[in-house]
Amino acid sequence: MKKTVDISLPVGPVHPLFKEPCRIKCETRGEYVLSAEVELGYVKKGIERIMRGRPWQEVMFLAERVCGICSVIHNYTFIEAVEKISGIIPPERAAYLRVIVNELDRMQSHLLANYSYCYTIEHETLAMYVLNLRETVMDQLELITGARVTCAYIIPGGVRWDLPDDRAESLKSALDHIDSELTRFVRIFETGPFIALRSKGIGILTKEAAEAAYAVGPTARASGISVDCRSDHPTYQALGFSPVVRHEGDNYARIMARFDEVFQSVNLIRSALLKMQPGPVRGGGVIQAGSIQYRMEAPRGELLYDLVTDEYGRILEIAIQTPSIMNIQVCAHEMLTDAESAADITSIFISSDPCIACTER
Amino acid sequence: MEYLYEKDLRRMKLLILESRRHHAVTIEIAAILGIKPQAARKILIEECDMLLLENLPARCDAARKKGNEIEQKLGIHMLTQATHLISPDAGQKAVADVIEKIESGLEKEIALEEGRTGILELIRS
Amino acid sequence: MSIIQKLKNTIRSRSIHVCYVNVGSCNGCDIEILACLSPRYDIEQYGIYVHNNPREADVLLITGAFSPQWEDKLKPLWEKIPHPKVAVAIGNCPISGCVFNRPETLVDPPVSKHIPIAAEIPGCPPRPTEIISTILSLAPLIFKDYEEKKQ
Amino acid sequence: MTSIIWYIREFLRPAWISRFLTAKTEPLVTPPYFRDFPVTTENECTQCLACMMICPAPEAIIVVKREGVWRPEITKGHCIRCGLCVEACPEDVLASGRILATKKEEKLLLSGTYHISINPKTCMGCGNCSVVCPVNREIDPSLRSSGTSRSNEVIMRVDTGQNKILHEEKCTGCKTCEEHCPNNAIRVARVVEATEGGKL
Repeated sequence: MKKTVDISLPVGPVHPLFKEPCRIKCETRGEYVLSAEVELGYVKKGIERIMRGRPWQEVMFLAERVCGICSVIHNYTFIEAVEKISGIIPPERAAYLRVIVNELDRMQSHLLANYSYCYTIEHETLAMYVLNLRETVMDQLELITGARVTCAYIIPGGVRWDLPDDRAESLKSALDHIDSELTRFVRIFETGPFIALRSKGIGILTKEAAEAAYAVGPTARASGISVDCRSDHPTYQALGFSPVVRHEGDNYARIMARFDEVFQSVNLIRSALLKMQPGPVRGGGVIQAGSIQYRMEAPRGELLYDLVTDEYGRILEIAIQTPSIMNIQVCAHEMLTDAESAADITSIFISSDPCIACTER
Repeated sequence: MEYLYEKDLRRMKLLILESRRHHAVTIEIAAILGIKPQAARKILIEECDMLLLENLPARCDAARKKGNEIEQKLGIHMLTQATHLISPDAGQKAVADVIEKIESGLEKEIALEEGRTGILELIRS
Repeated sequence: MSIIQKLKNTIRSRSIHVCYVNVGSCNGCDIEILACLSPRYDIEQYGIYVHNNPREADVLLITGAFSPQWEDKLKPLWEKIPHPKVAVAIGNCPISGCVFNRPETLVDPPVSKHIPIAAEIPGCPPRPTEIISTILSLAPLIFKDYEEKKQ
Repeated sequence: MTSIIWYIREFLRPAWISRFLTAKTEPLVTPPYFRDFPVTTENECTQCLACMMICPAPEAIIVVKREGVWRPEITKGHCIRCGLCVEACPEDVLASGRILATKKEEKLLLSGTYHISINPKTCMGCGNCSVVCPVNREIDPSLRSSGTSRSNEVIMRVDTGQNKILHEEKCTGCKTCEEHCPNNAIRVARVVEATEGGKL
């Protein structure tokens, strides 16, 4: 009898389908994946080390550059954490503006993740549709904040500037456009037979494994765990938020959960625009000493900032726990194990929306 | 197994463990095993891959509250589920041993201490 | 100049293969390069193809400050690109290290210490329009009359 | 057959051929509201160093004297285009995108106070910070040539092997000292408050 040779299959660090460098080492028998290991360290910048001893104006920008894709939420979480320490309450209009910018950022991040997935399973048409729709969101983000990616819109005590009515109107019409277009794309995704072949029943993550590895965000919500830090946030509670949960736990569920969350974000922005009353957007206030652990929901899941400040508002100690850490770990150690084909390695990996820059900081 | 482009990852793993939350977890695991934090760090660097090390605080958060009193005192779920230092079967066996010793009349503290030594042997072997 | 050279110049200016490598960026520049692919900016209408295989590329786009893992990897990657080749630094990180270039950092900018950089696009991150216009203006200049320059 | 002829005729139209060969998306434009690198306006710089104080990127902005006038200079490749310097400048010397117009309209203000702290364990009294401090050099011009100061009016001065803070309130928060300290012993805390509508 011919002996089956076990092959160790490395993918990366530079791979056509990855936006970022990382190295997946898969132990395979034929096409069947026995186990996988991810090697990191390609984008380790030591952000937490740099942040120590710096005032908020510098740490705010460093926090934003933990991850370029979900930059707004890092800014948002850091600022709300230091605000909680010093007891600063932002004006109501500023709170709603923060939600609007954050949800726009979530939309572009989810659309980018779904673009990557569609591109990975070689459905390039849908991928380009989704990527072009993302540009509409980016335009709105630029219109409100003045920059496409690293917006630096949220500062302690409020936001940088107001959203005048003409820009709000343009935002509303863009939301209508996104709503109608995305409904079409989601129908393409749902009914595509080849998409179903590459997505349904592949890369299954069970609820138990997700709980043990502390999976978060759309990855966990697609496996039937209803966790979303937004339901604890007062502004989101005022907007009537409830998380999107699916139960299949495969690639398809994760992508659909993200599409559903984009629709949810559209509705959240609409209701925030309705509820917003004219008023000030900056309340002032200085950062004081204290320590806090603050959690918020990033596009990829729960984001934790654990920080200590001194009496002049400098950051003494900081630890950032980003959602990608948990999601990539559960992806590499649970989903990739027992993948039927080597071609599914990349699609499973991309479906968990990995962000290596977040993971390593 | 030998890989091409393979590098010594120990320095990078140490950089991961330097972080504030990782430092707290290392001390906690050291306390569970009854050894110095430096020794615990060495065990973690040798046994875990980079991704597991990054995810250590979150996994420990999930595992910390699990299990009954004996399991919590031994930190079995921290060692099996969170860090994969010992296999789940070996962990259950260690717990069963300790419970047996307590039932056979040994004092609880001493039994726990013996269990801890047994687990450390298991990890080091 | 021979007629073949002229033909080569014309073809080269309409067919630029691009490979990008992230040597420790925050992803911000990477997604701006990705946005260039979208039908809005449509980088392919100018004949620029993103390949991500260094052996097929003419232009290497570098994002990110230089992280320690790349010390032994970037140079071989650069050597794998066939001539004529050119490297473009995208964003502040490969130029100066951006906000990461502080005491206690792990990165080692600028990237020009390790491989020759032909052009720099400042910005954190640069807009897709800036990236496209730089590649478009740079590539024909570099690749023009390559064979004659070599002699 | 007729359809083939129709197709050939359709594709031989000059308009179709020219569109086929020159298909391009709309020209690439940068919108006017984009926060680009700050540019200087007509207004006169008073060398308050507020821009250097707020700037989060190392070596991105520096206020220098050129041909007898102080001007802020932006270094491309270091500037991250955050626009905070435009907001912080009290004299509206800098402009970027529509930040300056918004700032005037909504009366946005970033104002700060500064605190210098020196770690006595790591400070070795080299005096780099006292020499490079722009305010020190303004107060005591002899620093430029001799490198030592006798004046009691300076912000800080090396005294008996340790750097001593004399006048913390004169600090403008430019953090030049931080960048030049070989041991990272000196830290400038900038307590910045963001306000709106001109009230503090």
